[in-house]
Amino acid sequence: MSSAATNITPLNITSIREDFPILHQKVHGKPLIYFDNAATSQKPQLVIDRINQYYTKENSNIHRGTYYLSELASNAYEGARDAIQKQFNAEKREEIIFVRGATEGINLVASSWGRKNLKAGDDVLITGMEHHANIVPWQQICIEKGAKLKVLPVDDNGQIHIDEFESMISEHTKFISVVHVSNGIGSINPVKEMIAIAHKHNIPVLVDGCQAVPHRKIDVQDLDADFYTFSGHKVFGPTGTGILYGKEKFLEDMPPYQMGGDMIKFVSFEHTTFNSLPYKFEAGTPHISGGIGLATAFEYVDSIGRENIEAYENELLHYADEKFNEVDGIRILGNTKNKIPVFSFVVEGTHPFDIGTMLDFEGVAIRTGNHCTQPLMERFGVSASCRASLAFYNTKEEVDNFIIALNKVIKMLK
Amino acid sequence: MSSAATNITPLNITSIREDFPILHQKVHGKPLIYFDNAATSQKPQLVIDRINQYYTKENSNIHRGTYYLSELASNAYEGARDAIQKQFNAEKREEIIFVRGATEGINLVASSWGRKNLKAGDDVLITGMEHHANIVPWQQICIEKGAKLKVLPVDDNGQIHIDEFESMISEHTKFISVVHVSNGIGSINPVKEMIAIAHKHNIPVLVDGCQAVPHRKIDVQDLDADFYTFSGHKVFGPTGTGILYGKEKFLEDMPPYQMGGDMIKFVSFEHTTFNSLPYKFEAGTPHISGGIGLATAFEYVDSIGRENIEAYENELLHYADEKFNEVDGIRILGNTKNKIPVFSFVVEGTHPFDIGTMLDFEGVAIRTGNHCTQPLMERFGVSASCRASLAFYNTKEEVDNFIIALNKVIKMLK
Amino acid sequence: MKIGKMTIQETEDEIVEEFEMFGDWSEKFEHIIALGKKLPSFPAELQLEENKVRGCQSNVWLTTDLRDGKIHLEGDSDALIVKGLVALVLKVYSDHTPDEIINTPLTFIQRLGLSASLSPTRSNGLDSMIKKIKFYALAYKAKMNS
Amino acid sequence: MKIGKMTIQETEDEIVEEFEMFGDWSEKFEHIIALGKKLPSFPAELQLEENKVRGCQSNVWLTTDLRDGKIHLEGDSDALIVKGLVALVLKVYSDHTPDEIINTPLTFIQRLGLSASLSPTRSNGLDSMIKKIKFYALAYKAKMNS
Ligand SMILES: Cc1ncc(COP(=O)(O)O)c(C=O)c1O
Ligand SMILES: Cc1ncc(COP(=O)(O)O)c(C=O)c1O
Repeated sequence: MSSAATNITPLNITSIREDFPILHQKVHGKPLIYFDNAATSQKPQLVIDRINQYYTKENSNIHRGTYYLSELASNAYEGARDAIQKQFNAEKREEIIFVRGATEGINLVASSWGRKNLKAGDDVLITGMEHHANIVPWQQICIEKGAKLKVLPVDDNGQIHIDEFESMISEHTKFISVVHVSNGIGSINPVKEMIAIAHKHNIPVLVDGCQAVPHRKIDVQDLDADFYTFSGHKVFGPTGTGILYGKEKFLEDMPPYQMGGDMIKFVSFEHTTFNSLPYKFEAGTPHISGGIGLATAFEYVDSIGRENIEAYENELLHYADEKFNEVDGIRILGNTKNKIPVFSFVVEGTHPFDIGTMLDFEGVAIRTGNHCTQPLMERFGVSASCRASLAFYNTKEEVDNFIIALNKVIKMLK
Repeated sequence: MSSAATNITPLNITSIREDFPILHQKVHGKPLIYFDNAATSQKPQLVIDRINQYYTKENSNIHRGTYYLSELASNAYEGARDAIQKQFNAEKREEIIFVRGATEGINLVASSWGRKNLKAGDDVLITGMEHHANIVPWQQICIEKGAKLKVLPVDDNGQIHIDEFESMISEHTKFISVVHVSNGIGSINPVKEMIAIAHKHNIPVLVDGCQAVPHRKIDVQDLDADFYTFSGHKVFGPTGTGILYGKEKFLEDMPPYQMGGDMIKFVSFEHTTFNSLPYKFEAGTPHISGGIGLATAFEYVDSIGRENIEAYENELLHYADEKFNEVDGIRILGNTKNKIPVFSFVVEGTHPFDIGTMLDFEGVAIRTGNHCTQPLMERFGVSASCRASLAFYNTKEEVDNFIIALNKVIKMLK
Repeated sequence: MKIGKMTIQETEDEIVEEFEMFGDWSEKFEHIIALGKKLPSFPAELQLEENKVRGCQSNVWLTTDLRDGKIHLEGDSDALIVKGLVALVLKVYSDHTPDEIINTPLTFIQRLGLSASLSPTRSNGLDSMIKKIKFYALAYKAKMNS
Repeated sequence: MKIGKMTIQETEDEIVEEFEMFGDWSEKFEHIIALGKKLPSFPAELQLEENKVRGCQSNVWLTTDLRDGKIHLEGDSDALIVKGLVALVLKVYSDHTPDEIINTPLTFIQRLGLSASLSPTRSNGLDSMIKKIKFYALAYKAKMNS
């Protein structure tokens, strides 16, 4: 996940912003400053057009159709799978499972792998900065199986430590599930090193890549992740989409998750033979337009260039970091160099809800609350924070205007 | 589900067809005849526009946002829930759960209700005309729990018999799951009577309404269904959408299905408190544009008028029925008066795949195969059939042209 | 200002009128914040779980008691804007009979012109607080009638 | 027609040329159907589960054996169009060495101009049949080399 210093083309942000129709609106009379990208990203016209084209020219149920439209739709949907396989450098197309989002991806693994493999006395290891979606499925399957959920601590800077990680692994550890990049504070975790250590002990690892995929090119074979999941809506794709990557050997060994059409080879009332991968895990009519639109989102990102995006976002990160730190009474949660442009903060003597509510009237969209990471917030001694999360279509000018608005709001609250 | 003889306005099909952009294309040089509506329906421009508007003007993550866009999106999504509650006359909005489709709806109930309530020696009762999605989830949970799957027979006309149904109920029967309208042969089942009988024995009933909802207005309170589910893509809505209706008392009593954001009230690593209905069953970021688009689809259907659609479809049914029966060597599976315009047929001496493949070159889209109802096909002694399924945007002229094409193809194959 | 106890409806109208004087959103919020600051905070011994109305974004505390057939309300919040709105809710609803509270829905928040930002989906605890007041009103009414 | 055994590539080219003579889709299908009708059906005793290549839409049967270092193929299908295509696959691949089969991908189906209607996603068993032939070719090759 390091940027190649060479071949970086500076982004033409003005032209990029033209690709996102939603950005050009006024909110309460002020130009919209959309800083809630970690919650969901905006969609480029290319993706919107692709969805439109699907419904206008190609819509039909996929697989097993004997007619032209079904052929179009099937090829587009399965072509999207191929494109995503390539995007993530998965070894096989069978390893790419379409899901509703990361939440479903994790639930699928916790339920299907967990119910088959976990037993009393086992441990599942997660970190202290997980999203609820990577806590509760494991917690519940552990309760069901009598296993234990172990939590790798987060330090005051918002980092985990690899030596501490290694020391927490024991012969009881059966599965490890970690977030690649924290949605709460933006820290990038050393998942490649963690996976290498886990594999020394033969423990499979799932990586929750929700906040990594919008900011970095991911190579699942390079990471050697056993499972990798993310949500499409956070990476400029349609709502209701996501991917679970899983190594074939694990997916082959897991029982199906949901049952229904497409994941079945042969049914009688007594017995069912399940279909092969990836269909075994894709029961029912899928979100066809969504899968196709998700591949288009990656096409769009590639057209801008992953390295270019990373370079620009780093510039934005450092610029914003400086500006944020100048705000009177601000405390930024997490303080690591290796992060994405996500700023979680509290301001002395104010409540995040008040700040968020009033910033709205300045056209600013940020998130306030616990960001579905209650334990992480508690770790930092707060019950809620303000979170500004930036994407490559955001600008330094927006950062400046945000800071002006924030200072105005703080002044009113004091 | 009877048509009100009064107040029927004849449909202006030419103008209705204008609402569906996909219908105006040529396939292999011939005007498209889309007769695969039971697999998936086409989308009116209104729905496509609504999705477009969402992504262009409103997109943001819902619930808990403190800003304008999130407010727009939340109101649109929750407003869609309200509209769907009204559409189905559910008592409470909490009883409307957004799912990916009927397959997920049934899996949710089989997994969440079934895992909690079924035990060795219990029976689950289904019919012989179920879609795989309403067989396999029950079959698998029965295997897990040591319960038995019982199957109500289908007669030669493709009907089930209410007396036989009643006689199959015993003190072992714990759950009944039945299809409202068969996707394989179009028969409409007497679910209201069945539910009344089941309730005499205190047995909850799930109705798979996939093929009913596109053709009839459904009143869940009138049916007294305990669960009712359908897929949005079959009722002119977006892909990846569906609804599970459940009576509050059942939903309250069931454990959550997937775990993650939005379905949680409070999380620590030791313990989680779940959110109230409907959110308890909606983990993770939902398919926001889909839910909104689905409500728009119902708006569109209402604008044409349910009674008008039903009257026109019945006319189409009788017209087509006559024409189909004139085809030499044809055998139509199922022969009940009370049906939707779905024709499942085989032609003596030909294979359905051959017919489907060649009809494509005449611009005709039909489905061939087992329609995810292998046991039903077996019941009729075939492994596959051709299925032509019509919607209110289809015309008598299309039926005529279909029959010409079919006769041409049959002649070539003989 | 009118002398004597106003009806719920009258208090609401008065508040809305007051807010109409303000120019932009920041003046309105400044007023709400000022109201929040003026409202005495709950003493620590009353900040109990049982008095808490948990919101997703902020918390509200509420106590009720019956004085001479009227419901007396006290409230607080950890968020200042919410606290200001709590002050207004108390001004409108406190010291009215259960029947008055049951029969008069609150409309002033919607009418302030800040509605979107203070709607129930923000889950700041305010909506739940109002539901809770109604619930207590019903309970007190039942008790008085029994 | 050329005298003597043609290469896989040559047979494919010949088939494609032949089909180019036909005007519209129905003439092409008429030819495929005729080929299907001409192909002898599998005797009942060979219609075994082990010889079956199950498709979702139609089934294909396939047997292979090695004759003088060449793979001899027999095939059948319950769908007539598929059967006609099976006949063409046999014509192209049968009685070639494992190496020839392994090294020459089939292209003629795509080139017939009916591609969309006969693509792998139709799951008529044809695609699986071709995969199976390649698989046998690899197995025979391994056996011959051992
Ligand atoms: C009767 C019936 N039940 C269930 C399903 C499954 O629906 P989906 O694939 O949209 O989940 C279908 C769709 O084919 C159906 O027709
Ligand atoms: C790190 C992380 N994991 C999981 C999720 C859950 O994603 P979704 O709600 O799209 O399923 C999120 C989204 O907030 C996230 O940021």
